[in-house]
Amino acid sequence: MDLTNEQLLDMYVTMNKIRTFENRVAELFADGKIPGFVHLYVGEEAVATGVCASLTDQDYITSTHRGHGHLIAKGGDIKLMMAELFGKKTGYCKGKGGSMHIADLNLGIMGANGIVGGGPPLASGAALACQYLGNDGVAVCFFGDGASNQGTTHEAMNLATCWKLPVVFVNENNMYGISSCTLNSMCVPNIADRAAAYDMPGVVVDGNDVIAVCEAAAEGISRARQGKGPSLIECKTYRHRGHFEGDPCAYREDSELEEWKEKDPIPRLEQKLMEIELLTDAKINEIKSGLQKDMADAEQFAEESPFPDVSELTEDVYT
Amino acid sequence: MDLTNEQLLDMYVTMNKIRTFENRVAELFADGKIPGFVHLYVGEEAVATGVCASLTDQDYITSTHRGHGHLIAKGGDIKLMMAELFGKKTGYCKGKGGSMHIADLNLGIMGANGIVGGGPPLASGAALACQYLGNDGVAVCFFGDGASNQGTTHEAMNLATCWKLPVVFVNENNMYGISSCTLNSMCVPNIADRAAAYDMPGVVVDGNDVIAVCEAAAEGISRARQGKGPSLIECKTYRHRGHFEGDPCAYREDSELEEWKEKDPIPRLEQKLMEIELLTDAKINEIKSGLQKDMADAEQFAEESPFPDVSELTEDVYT
Amino acid sequence: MPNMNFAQALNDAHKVEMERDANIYVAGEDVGVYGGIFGVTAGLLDQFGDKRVKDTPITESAIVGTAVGAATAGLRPVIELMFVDFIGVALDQLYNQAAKMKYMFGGKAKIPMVLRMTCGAGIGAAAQHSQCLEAMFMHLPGLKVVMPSTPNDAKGLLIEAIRDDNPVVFLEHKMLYALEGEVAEGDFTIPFGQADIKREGQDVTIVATANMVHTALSAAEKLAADGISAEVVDPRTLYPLDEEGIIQSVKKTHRLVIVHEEVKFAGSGAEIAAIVAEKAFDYLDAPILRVAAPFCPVPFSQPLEQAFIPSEEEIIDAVKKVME
Amino acid sequence: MPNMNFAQALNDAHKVEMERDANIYVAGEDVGVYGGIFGVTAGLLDQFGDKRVKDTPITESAIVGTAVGAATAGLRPVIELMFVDFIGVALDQLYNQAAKMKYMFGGKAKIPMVLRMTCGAGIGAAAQHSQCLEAMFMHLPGLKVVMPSTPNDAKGLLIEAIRDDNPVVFLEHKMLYALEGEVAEGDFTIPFGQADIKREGQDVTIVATANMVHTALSAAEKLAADGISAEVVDPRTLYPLDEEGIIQSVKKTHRLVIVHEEVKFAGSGAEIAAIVAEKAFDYLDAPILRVAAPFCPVPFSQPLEQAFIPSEEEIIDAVKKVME
Ligand SMILES: Cc1ncc(C[n+]2csc(CCOP(=O)(O)OP(=O)(O)O)c2C)c(N)n1
Ligand SMILES: Cc1ncc(C[n+]2csc(CCOP(=O)(O)OP(=O)(O)O)c2C)c(N)n1
Ligand SMILES: [Mg+2]
Ligand SMILES: [Mg+2]
Repeated sequence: MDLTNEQLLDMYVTMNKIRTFENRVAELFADGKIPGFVHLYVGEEAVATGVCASLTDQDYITSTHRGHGHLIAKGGDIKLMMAELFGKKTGYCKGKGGSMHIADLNLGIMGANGIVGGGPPLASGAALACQYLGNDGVAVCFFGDGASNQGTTHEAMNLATCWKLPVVFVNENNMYGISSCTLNSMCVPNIADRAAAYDMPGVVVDGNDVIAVCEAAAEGISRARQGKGPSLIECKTYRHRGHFEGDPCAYREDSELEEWKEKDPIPRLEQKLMEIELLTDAKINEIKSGLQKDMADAEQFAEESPFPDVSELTEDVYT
Repeated sequence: MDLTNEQLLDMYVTMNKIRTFENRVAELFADGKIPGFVHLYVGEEAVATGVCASLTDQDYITSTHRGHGHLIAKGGDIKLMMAELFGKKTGYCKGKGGSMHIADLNLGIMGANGIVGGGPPLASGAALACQYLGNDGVAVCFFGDGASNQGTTHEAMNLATCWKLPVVFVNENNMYGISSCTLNSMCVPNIADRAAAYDMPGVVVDGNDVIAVCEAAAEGISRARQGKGPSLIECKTYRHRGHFEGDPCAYREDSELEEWKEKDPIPRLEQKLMEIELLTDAKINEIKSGLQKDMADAEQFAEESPFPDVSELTEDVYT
Repeated sequence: MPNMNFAQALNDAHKVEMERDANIYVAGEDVGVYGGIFGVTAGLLDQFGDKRVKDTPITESAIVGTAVGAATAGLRPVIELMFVDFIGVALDQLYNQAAKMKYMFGGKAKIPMVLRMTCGAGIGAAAQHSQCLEAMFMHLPGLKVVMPSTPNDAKGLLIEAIRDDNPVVFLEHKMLYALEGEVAEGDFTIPFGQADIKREGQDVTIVATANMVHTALSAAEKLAADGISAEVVDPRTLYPLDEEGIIQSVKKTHRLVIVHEEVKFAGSGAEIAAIVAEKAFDYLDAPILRVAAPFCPVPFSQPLEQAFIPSEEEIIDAVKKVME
Repeated sequence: MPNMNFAQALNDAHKVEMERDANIYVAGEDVGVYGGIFGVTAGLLDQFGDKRVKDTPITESAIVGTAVGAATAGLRPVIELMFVDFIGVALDQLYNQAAKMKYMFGGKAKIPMVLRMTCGAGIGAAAQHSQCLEAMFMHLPGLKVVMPSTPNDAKGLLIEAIRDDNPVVFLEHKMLYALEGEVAEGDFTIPFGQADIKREGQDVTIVATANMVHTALSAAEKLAADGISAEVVDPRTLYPLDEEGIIQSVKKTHRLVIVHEEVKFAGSGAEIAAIVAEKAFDYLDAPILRVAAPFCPVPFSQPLEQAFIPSEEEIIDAVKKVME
């Protein structure tokens, strides 16, 4: 797969955008500006970025509790996201959803999801709609290593193969489901090995190498678009932060985290792009300060927006 | 595996006992003596018989909606079964359960089950109790091809491998879940192929060859007893009758049924035992007329037993 | 108006709607070749083909969840889940996803889907195939809950359900499938939230649902012979519930007996009683009584099952008690 | 009596019981190394080892179903399912298996298991992590349903639950975990089905559960200042429900306000209202009012979430209304 310079730069920007957003959210959470449960994507940016690079607004994704990265990579507006995290009326969900329920159906984002394993059946459903309507769309289901043990995931994959649905299941194997290490929660070394149970292709990629992710995803997505059915891509990655903000992480070794920080997807792409002179120090600074500015704007927008009015409490339950 | 003459004869008798019971139940259902849903095991007798040959009363089984064969093979009393099917007070469940809910915990029979996929988690639980109590027991989970697509089955298998539980998952692949053919409900040729998704052994056996079933099951059971964890055995078989009594079977070809009747497990064993002169025509007659007599006794017992009293309606909900 | 049974009326509703709107698909276990375990989807596969009439593997979470996803992405699924008892393996996709998505997304989703399920005792199907669980669905904001009692209501309410842009739980009592009645031809709807007075009366209001409407009607006949005039009100939809209709009837009769086949404790009748005890308290001349199933699973044995199901006699007794 | 918070009291109950009975095991997601998301199982892994304290994969049907099987085969599982909202992926194993097995088997099974779940709004956890669903469990014969409001009740009721030979659903409101109070030392139990009068009063009965007990108590304080004497009754267990205790209180005060955080429609309060409207109708001097959450999912945004949760003012208003 030959990625253009523009594509490579786009991915670099997207990964940084996610990182910048997440780091700022961590601070805002610590400052008490953002309530509830917040699950950050720091360290896993290459997955959403590499996958969404091959998707259009016609395509669907289902996300998870750890959804900010997916949303940003699929084109989500960080202003509306930040306002939602603050619980403001101007947020993506008018403040009703919060971090775990942000959606943008115009962009095909079928929502973050607070239920582990909630997304796979929804993704198969979106794929069914694409197939039924014959509109060339595909659906991508992001799900965690923990979610792969849920019955719903099994059911959705089986149904997707039976109906040859245009869906790609993208597993984000960050080795943990809260404190539960994959070594204790499953006996197979690779989640991709489970694809064989449905007779769909299953591949393992380095989830911290955005180019590798992008190539594997492009193949799965084009396969789906051509009507050849679903596939499973397992991206091996790691989360740098706790499961949610506030997690003391007593269940894992610092050294493990350090090892994975060495494999941080952002410096890796950065180095590669500097080698081929797509990036320079100046360009990097420009990108990063641009993102900082966007982030500050988003934060200001969120900060200055009003909370929803109590009269809105029971609106939006039914059409 | 060397089966003794006694074991071979026992299996022959058990299969005939199941067949006789089921055929009589079909008649009684047609006569309106037995109400509700009745799912018969005719044609599949070799599976329950071959598996249960290696189990003791300390071992557990979980059964399905198609449970009569499992119950008889595990030592269930046909008098109490028949009385239950009639809804009589003397039945296994005092008439409260009926065909889909017969249990005998003294024999380790954890119940037929009206929920497809309801059994696998229960079997893992029974196996956990055996492991925890260190009592050398194992659990066997019978489940259908249809049930293998349920999320609960996936979850139970995964948990069983994680905890190395002494459980054997015995799939009865009779090619249909009501009208739904495995060709449409899954894309893998063998359900046993799914064992790899949990890193447990998975084998396919001819489910109409009781000796083959017995050998495969003995291996899985002994593996479980030795603390080596779960395994999956897929038994390819076929049901001669409809999904439930009253099913017109419009979804399958008569010729398919005829082909499978050629592979009927009972004549197959009968012939083998006649060849090695374990069975003679006289012996066969003796066995069959004995079973007919037992069946008549069971029926008479059921017929003559009283219905439960209405005062018992709300008893047995809580201890 | 042609005569047809409840199952045929439902079948007809499917056809009317599927002919009208190409984005409606039907899915579920055995809905295609088999035509549905109770025959409701018979003939649909032949008429509409397997793109629109989809047999599924046994995998209820995926069936429901796929419908939710498909509905969100532009289709209008009509799902048969067979027995309502099976909702336990698929509830999350219904109540945490379908019911809440619109709200969680700040109003931006539309999830037009119907989940049809059969409920109720009476055929010896025992504890896992005979439940009534309408109270559970009523309590879940985001869902609408429909429970018809006649062939005509079944058809008009199902068409309304299919056209509704919200997830609708459609409960069909299995003892009603063979019930015959006149059914309006072609395209017609019955609006949600309008109770139907199945029998007018002056002395006591009997609110009854599904199969119990008929038991209540025959009890009312017998009561009439004793000089008691009972009004039988069928809510038809439990959410939205026609509070006003029920309250109006109670304001007229001053007495209320509620009948349902669900277990009494925390059942749908509790909500109706609570509403009346709040909003029509001053009009009540007697305690509110509920006639409903006792607190146990549904037994298999026929004499027990018959004792489990609320009877005409129990209704008559309750009415006589509130008339004292 | 030592002072401890609600979470510590629950932790203590686990320890007391696990020391007493070697057949008790604890399982759930993150109950081991993590000590439970809300800290309830902290230290158990160290004390009892991984045979008895089992971290599980994310696989709720298997967690619950395994417990049912293990309980039937002689163990006494105490399961933490984290958020009650997750019951949708595991309900079948609870309601069709655990709750019904004894009955379906003609009384021959014993399923001693406890299913602990956290419920309730207040921490911005939004629609899928903040529900109260007690009415759903109350309606399912075979289950017992416990909902404590104080650290001492939590401990005594959890020990009772663990010793009970039936499946028990144990609901812990997440806003209570940090609540401090005196807790009896060592081994003690609180019997199920005994409501506790948390405050005596003469003019009106307020039945409240879980966190709402405390809101009701502070409302009662304010009402006292206005000369209204409110009795606050905490049922503590919703099944078995202390009907007699509630009725006695209503017979004394002649007025009833029911408070719960669940959605009002078809919530637990409906059953309490219906019971009183039947059995204490003649003692009632005013309509029965319910103060409960409105009919919507739990919103994320803090002002909305606070508006969702029933407040002291709403209780005061309701009481004043029934006092008119
Ligand atoms: C059905 C359900 N069970 C449990 C939880 C609690 N929970 C939230 S996130 C999480 C871990 C998920 O692990 P994984 O799928 O690997 O995703 P990750 O957090 O690693 O991105 C758990 C157990 C939940 N939200 N839903
Ligand atoms: C959860 C659930 N879904 C659907 C059903 C209805 N049902 C009963 S048996 C059956 C087919 C089961 O197929 P399989 O597992 O292959 O077993 P078989 O009947 O072939 O023995 C179905 C769909 C059910 N009882 N439970
Ligand atoms: Mg993970
Ligand atoms: Mg089958």
